[in-house]
Amino acid sequence: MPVIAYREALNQAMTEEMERDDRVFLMGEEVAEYDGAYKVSQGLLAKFGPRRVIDTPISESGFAGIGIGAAMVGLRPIVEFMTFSFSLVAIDQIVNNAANMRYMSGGQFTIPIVFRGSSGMAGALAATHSHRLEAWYAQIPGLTVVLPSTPADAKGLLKAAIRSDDPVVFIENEVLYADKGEVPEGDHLVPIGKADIKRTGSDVTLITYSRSLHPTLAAADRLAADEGIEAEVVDLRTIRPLDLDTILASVVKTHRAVIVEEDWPYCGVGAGVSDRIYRAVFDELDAPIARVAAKDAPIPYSRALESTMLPSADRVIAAVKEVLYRG
Amino acid sequence: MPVIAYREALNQAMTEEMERDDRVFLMGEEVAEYDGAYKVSQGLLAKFGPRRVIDTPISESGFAGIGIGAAMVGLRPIVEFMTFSFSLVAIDQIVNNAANMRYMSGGQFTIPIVFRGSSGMAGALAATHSHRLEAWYAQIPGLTVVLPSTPADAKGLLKAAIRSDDPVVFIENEVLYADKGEVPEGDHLVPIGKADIKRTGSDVTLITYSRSLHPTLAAADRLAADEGIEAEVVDLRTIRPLDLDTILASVVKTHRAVIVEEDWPYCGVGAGVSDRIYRAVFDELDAPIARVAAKDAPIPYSRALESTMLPSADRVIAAVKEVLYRG
Amino acid sequence: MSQTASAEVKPVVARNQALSWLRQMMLIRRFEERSAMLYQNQKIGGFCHLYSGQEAVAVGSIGVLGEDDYVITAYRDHGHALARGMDPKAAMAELLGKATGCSKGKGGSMHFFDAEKGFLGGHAIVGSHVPLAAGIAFAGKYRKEQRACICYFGDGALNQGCVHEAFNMAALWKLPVIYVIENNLIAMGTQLTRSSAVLDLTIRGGVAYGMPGFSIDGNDVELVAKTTREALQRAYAGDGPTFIEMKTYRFRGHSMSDPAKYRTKEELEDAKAQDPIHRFERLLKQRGWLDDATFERFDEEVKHEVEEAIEFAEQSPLPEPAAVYEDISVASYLPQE
Amino acid sequence: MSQTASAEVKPVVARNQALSWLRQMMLIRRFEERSAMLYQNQKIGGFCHLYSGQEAVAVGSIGVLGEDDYVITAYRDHGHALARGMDPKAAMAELLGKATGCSKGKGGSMHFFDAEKGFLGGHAIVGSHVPLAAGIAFAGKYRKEQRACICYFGDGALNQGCVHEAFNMAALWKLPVIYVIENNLIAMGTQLTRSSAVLDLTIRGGVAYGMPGFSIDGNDVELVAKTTREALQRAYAGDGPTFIEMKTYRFRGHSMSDPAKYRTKEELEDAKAQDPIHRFERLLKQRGWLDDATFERFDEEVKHEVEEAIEFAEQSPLPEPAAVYEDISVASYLPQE
Ligand SMILES: Cc1ncc(C[n+]2csc(CCOP(=O)(O)OP(=O)(O)O)c2C)c(N)n1
Ligand SMILES: Cc1ncc(C[n+]2csc(CCOP(=O)(O)OP(=O)(O)O)c2C)c(N)n1
Ligand SMILES: [Mg+2]
Ligand SMILES: [Mg+2]
Repeated sequence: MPVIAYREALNQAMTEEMERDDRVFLMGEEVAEYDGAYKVSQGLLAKFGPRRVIDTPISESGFAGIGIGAAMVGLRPIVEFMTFSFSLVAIDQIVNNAANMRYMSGGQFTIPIVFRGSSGMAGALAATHSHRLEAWYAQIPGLTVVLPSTPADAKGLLKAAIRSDDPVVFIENEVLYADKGEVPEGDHLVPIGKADIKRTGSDVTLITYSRSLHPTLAAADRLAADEGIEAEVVDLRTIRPLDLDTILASVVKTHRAVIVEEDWPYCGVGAGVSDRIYRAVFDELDAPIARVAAKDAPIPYSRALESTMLPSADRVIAAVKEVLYRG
Repeated sequence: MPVIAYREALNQAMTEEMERDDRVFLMGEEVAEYDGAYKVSQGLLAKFGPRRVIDTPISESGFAGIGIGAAMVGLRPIVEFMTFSFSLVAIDQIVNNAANMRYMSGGQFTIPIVFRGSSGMAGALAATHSHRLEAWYAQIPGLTVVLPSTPADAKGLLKAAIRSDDPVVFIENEVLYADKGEVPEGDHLVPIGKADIKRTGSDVTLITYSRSLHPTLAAADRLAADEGIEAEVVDLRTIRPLDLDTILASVVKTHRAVIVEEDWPYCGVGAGVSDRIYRAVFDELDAPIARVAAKDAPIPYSRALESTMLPSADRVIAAVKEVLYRG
Repeated sequence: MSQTASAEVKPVVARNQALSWLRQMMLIRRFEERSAMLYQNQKIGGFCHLYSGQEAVAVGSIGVLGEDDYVITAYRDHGHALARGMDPKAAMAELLGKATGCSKGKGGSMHFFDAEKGFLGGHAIVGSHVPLAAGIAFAGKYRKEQRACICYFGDGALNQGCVHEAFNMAALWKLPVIYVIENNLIAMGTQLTRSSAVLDLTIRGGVAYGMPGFSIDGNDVELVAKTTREALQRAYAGDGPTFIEMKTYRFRGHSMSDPAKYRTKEELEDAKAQDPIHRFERLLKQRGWLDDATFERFDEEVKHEVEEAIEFAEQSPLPEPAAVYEDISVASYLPQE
Repeated sequence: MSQTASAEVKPVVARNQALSWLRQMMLIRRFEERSAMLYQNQKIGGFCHLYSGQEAVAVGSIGVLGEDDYVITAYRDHGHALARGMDPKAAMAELLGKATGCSKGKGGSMHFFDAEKGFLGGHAIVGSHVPLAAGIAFAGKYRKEQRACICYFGDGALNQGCVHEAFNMAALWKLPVIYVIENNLIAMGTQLTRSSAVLDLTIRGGVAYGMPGFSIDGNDVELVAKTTREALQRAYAGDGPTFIEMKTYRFRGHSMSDPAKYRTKEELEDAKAQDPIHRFERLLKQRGWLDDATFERFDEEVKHEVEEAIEFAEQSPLPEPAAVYEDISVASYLPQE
C-alpha cells in the first residue's frame, strides 16, 4: 500500500470525489492559485480549473453561506476554513443554516456540504488561532462531526463525508498534515460514525481522537513495555454521532477509562463522552473516568507554556496510573 | 420586601449601577427608544439619556466589538443581545476579544463588560431563535457565565456582573421575565461563583439553573408530597466558575444526583458538571447521575413538539425515581 | 449608478396578469388579517411578522420570474410564499403548527419552505439568507442554467456584516442574483435615520460593490415588475447581480407583539392612503381593466380561500411526538442523549 | 468623496521630526530583517508577518498623533508598535516568547500590546479589531475627551462583515476614529482584483458610509502624515471618522512561511525601487536636511538597538509554568478542570 502524508490523503479524497461527481467543488481562502494555505488542495486548480476550485475573499460567513445555498439546490460543496478558528465568524451559518435547514423545512431541503480545515494548537499560534471547536459542533443536532487521526482515515472519512447527504464538519489537524501512513488507493471509504480500535488491550480503555491519538498510542506502548499495562486505544474518529457501542464494549472489558483530547476540559467532548459512559455502564467502572485535556486557560504563544497544555504521553501515563490506583 | 418581576429586578440593577458609576452604559438593539424588546430597559433612556442608553443597528458583531473596545479603555458597557441566539453572529468578538484580551496582553487590558439578554425556548420560536448557548460560553477560560433563575438573583447577580472587572456572559430567560418574587431594595449583591440551595433535602440532589429551576422545584414538592422523597435543589446560578464545593457537599450527603437543564444533552453543561462530580466523589455515588435535558433535536416550532423538549416536573420525577432505583 | 426608474412605462403586463396580481395582493392581505386574529386567539404562536402594506413588492417581482427561478426571503415571508404560489392551506397549517404545514409544523411563521415552487425559505436570523441567495445563484451559474435567485431583506439587514460579504462576492463573480431591499424605513422600532449612516441605500448596496442599483416606489406593483424584469434579464445574460431598493411601508407592527408606539396615527393613515392594493385597484379601473363586480368577486374569492385554509389548518393533525426526531438528517438519525 | 490628496505640500514637519521618522523607519526595517533570521533559526515561532516596505504608513501616521490618542492594528503589528514607541527589547522578547515580552510571551508576534503607550494591540482575526477601534473612539467621545483612535487593517480585511458594521456605526455616531487601510494590493496570495468587486477602496469604505475618504501614496511618509493630521483634526472637532486608503507594498511574503510565488521577481524589484525608506532618505538629502554621515549613524544606531534587543530577549527568562493560569481574569482564577 502506498505510504503518503495526511495532507495528500485528503487531497486524494477530494480529487477522486471531484472526478466522480461534477457537483462537488472546493471553495475557500487560498485553495486555488495558492494551492492551499497548508497545501491540502495542491494541484486541484490545475486539474479541475477555476469553475470547481474557487478562491474566496476573507469572508467566512459569506462563503460558508454561499456553500450552504449551493447545497440547498443540489451541489455538494467542500468549504475550506483556513483553520477552524476562523469558523467562529461563520458559525451562525453552520448552526442555523446548515444544521437546521432540513428540520425547519420539514425535510424539503438537504445540505450535503463539507466544512473542512485545520484546527488545534499548531505551534505558537496563541489564543486566537488555536481553537478546538469540536465540542461546540458536536453539540448541534443536524451536524456530523469527524476528526481523522491518520492518513488512511483522513482519506476514507473525507470521501465518506463528501458523499454524505448531511452537513459534515470535518476537522483536520495542522500538526498531522505531514504525518505519513499507508493509505489504500482508489475507493477507500471509512464509515462515518464508527470508532476504531487502534490498539487492543484489556487493562484500561484510552478514548481519544485526532492528533491526541499519537501521544496516547505512545503512552500505551510505554505502559506495556514499562509496566505491563495493556491499554486499549479507541479512536473515536466521529464524535457526532458517537459510536457508543464500541466505547462501551471496551469499557465493559477493561472497567477503566481515560479520555485524551486537546480541548479544554469543562463542557467539552471528554465530558460529553464520559457522561454517556457512566449512564450506560456505571456499575462496570472500577474507577472514575480520568481526563487528559488542555489546561483551562487561553492558549499561550510561548512554546514553553503551550507545550504544557498539550496531552503528552507522560500525562496519559499518569492518568492511567490514577485509574489503576497505582502510585 | 417588595415583590417585583424578574425584568424589573434586572432593570433596577442596571438603574442602580448606572447611577453609581458613570462609566456604565447600555447598548443594544431597541434598548433605548423602544424601552427594550422585552422591556428590561424600560425607562432607562428617559432617566439617563441617549449618551448612556444607546440604540444600535442590527450589527451584533459590530456593537459587541464596540463594547469591548470601550471596555479596553475603561468604560463598563452592558451590551444587550435581543436574545443570545443572535450572539452567534458576534461570538468571535466574545471569545477572541473579550475573553482572550487580558491573557494575550499579558494582563495589560481588562474587559469589564456584561453581555446580557434573553435565551432559551421562549415559546414556538423554532430552531434559529431558541438557542441555549451557555455550554459554549462556559467552556471558554476568561469568561464568567451567569444564569439567574429568580428576580432576587437576577438583580443581585446583574449588579455583581456589572461591577466585575472581567467579561460576564449574563444569560436571562424570556419565559422568566414576568416571574415575580421578593427582591431586596438597594445594594443587593449576589456573589458570582456561588450556587444556591433553593431547597434542602437528603435523598437526592437536583442540580439545575435558570428556567429549569422551576419545574425542578415543582418536581421536588411533588416528590415530597407523593413519595416522601426529599430532594435537595442546587441552583448553580454561575456555571463558570462552577461552585463545585456546594454541589459536592450535597452529593456527598444524598449520594444521588440528577441534572436538569434546557440545553441539549451531549457535550453541554450537564455533561460538564457530571464529569466533575464523578471525578471528585465517584465512590460516594450510589447511582449514575441522571440527566433531564432537551431532546437531541433542533427546536421545533409547533408547541405540540416543543413542549416535549422542555424539562418538565414529570421528567424530573422520572429521573429521580431512576437514580433511586424506584420503578 | 443609483437610478430612480421612472414610473411612466405602464402597463407592463397584459390584463389577465395584472388582474391576477391584484387578486394575489388581496389574498395576501386577507391571509395576514386572518393570521392576526388567529394569533390573538393564540392559535398561532411564536413571532409572527405580517406583510400588510408591502404586497406590491412580492407580487410584482415574483410575478415576472420564471418557473425555474428561485425565491428566498427573511422571516416576513407569508407574502412571498403566497406570491410564489404556495398553497394557503399549507401556509396556514404551518402557522398553526400542524403536520400538514409547509414545513410540517417545524418551521412556523418565520420559516416557510416550498421546494416544489422554488421557494427556499423564510429565514429568521437577520441577513443570514443573503449569502444563501448568492450560493443558490452560484449553483445556477455553475450548472450553466438560465436561472436566477431573487432575495428579499429589510433595511435593517443592511447592517449585518455577512450581507456585505455576500454582495461583494456576488458582484465579483457576477452571480445571477437580484437583491431586493424592502425599505419600509424601519427595523423593528429603529428608523432608518437612526441605523444607517447613508440614507440612499443603493449607495451602500449597489455603488459600494459596483452593482447596478435602483431605488423605486415599491408600492407600485407594475414598476416593481418592470424593474425586476430588467434585473432578471441582466442575471440571465450573465451580467451579474442587481440591487433594487423598493420603498414601501408596513401597516402592522414589527411582529404581532409590537404595539408600534414609535409612529403616529397620522403617519400610518398617510401610508394607508397609499395602500398598494387600492392604488392598483384604482389604476386598473382607470385603465378599464377592472370593474366593481370583478373586484367584489376577487374579494369574496380570497376570503373564501383563506377561510378554507383556516378550516384545513384547524382540521389538520398536530405532528406526532416522534416527529421531533424526524427530518434532522438524511442518514438515519441517532439522538445523542 | 474619494479624493486623491496631492503630494506637493511638503515639508509637513520640522527637520528633527523628519529625521526621527527616517530613523524610526530604519529601526523597523532592521527589526524585521533580524526577526526573519531569528524565525529561520526557529527562535521565533508561530505566524510572523513582517512589515518591511510599509513603514511609511505606520511612521507617518502615528507620527502626528497626540500622546493620548490610541493605536490599534492587525497581526502585522511590529511596525506600528515600534512607531508608537514600544521598546524594541519588549517587542523582541515577545517574539522569543519570553516573560519580559510586551505581552509576557503570551501574545507573540500577532498580539503585541503596550497599554502605557496607548498601543491597543495586535489583533489576528482579520477585521475583528475594526469594531474595537470604534469602541475605543466611542469611549473618548463618551468621556468628552479630545482623543482619537487610529486603526490599521489590510485590503483583505474589507471583506469581513464586522468591518462594515463598524464603519456604519462609526459614521452614524461620528466617532473620532481614523480608519487606515494599508492597501498592499494583496491578501496572503489573493490579489485585490480577485477579492474586491470594486478597486477604489474609498468607495467601499468611505462613500458607502458617508465618511470622507482619501486614497494616497502610502509610501510617502510626509503625505501620510499630512493626510492623517487632517483626519485627526476632523476627529477632534467632532466631525467623525475618516477613511484613508494608503497604497503600499509588502516586500516579504505574507508571513514567514510564505514563499510568495504569486509575484514575479520583477514586480518585487520594481516595488523595492520605490522603497519608502530610500525615497525619504533621498528627499531629505535633496532638501539638505540629511547628510551621508547622519544616515550612516542612524544605520549604526538602529543596528545596535536591535542587537541589544535581541541580546535582551535571548537573556530573558521564559515564563514560569504557573504563568499559564495568570492574566486570565482580574478575579482570582479558578481553573475549571
Ligand atoms: C442577527 C439578528 N439580530 C436581531 C434579530 C431580531 N430582529 C428580527 S427582525 C428585526 C428587524 C429587522 O428589520 P428590517 O431588516 O428592516 O426588516 P423588516 O422587519 O422591516 O421587514 C430584528 C432586530 C434577528 N432576528 N437576527
Ligand atoms: C477571519 C480570518 N480569516 C482568515 C485569516 C487568515 N489570514 C490571516 S492574514 C490574511 C490575509 C489578510 O490580508 P490583508 O487584510 O490584505 O492584510 P495584509 O496581510 O496584506 O497586511 C488571512 C487570510 C484570519 N486571520 N482571520
Ligand atoms: Mg424594515
Ligand atoms: Mg493586504
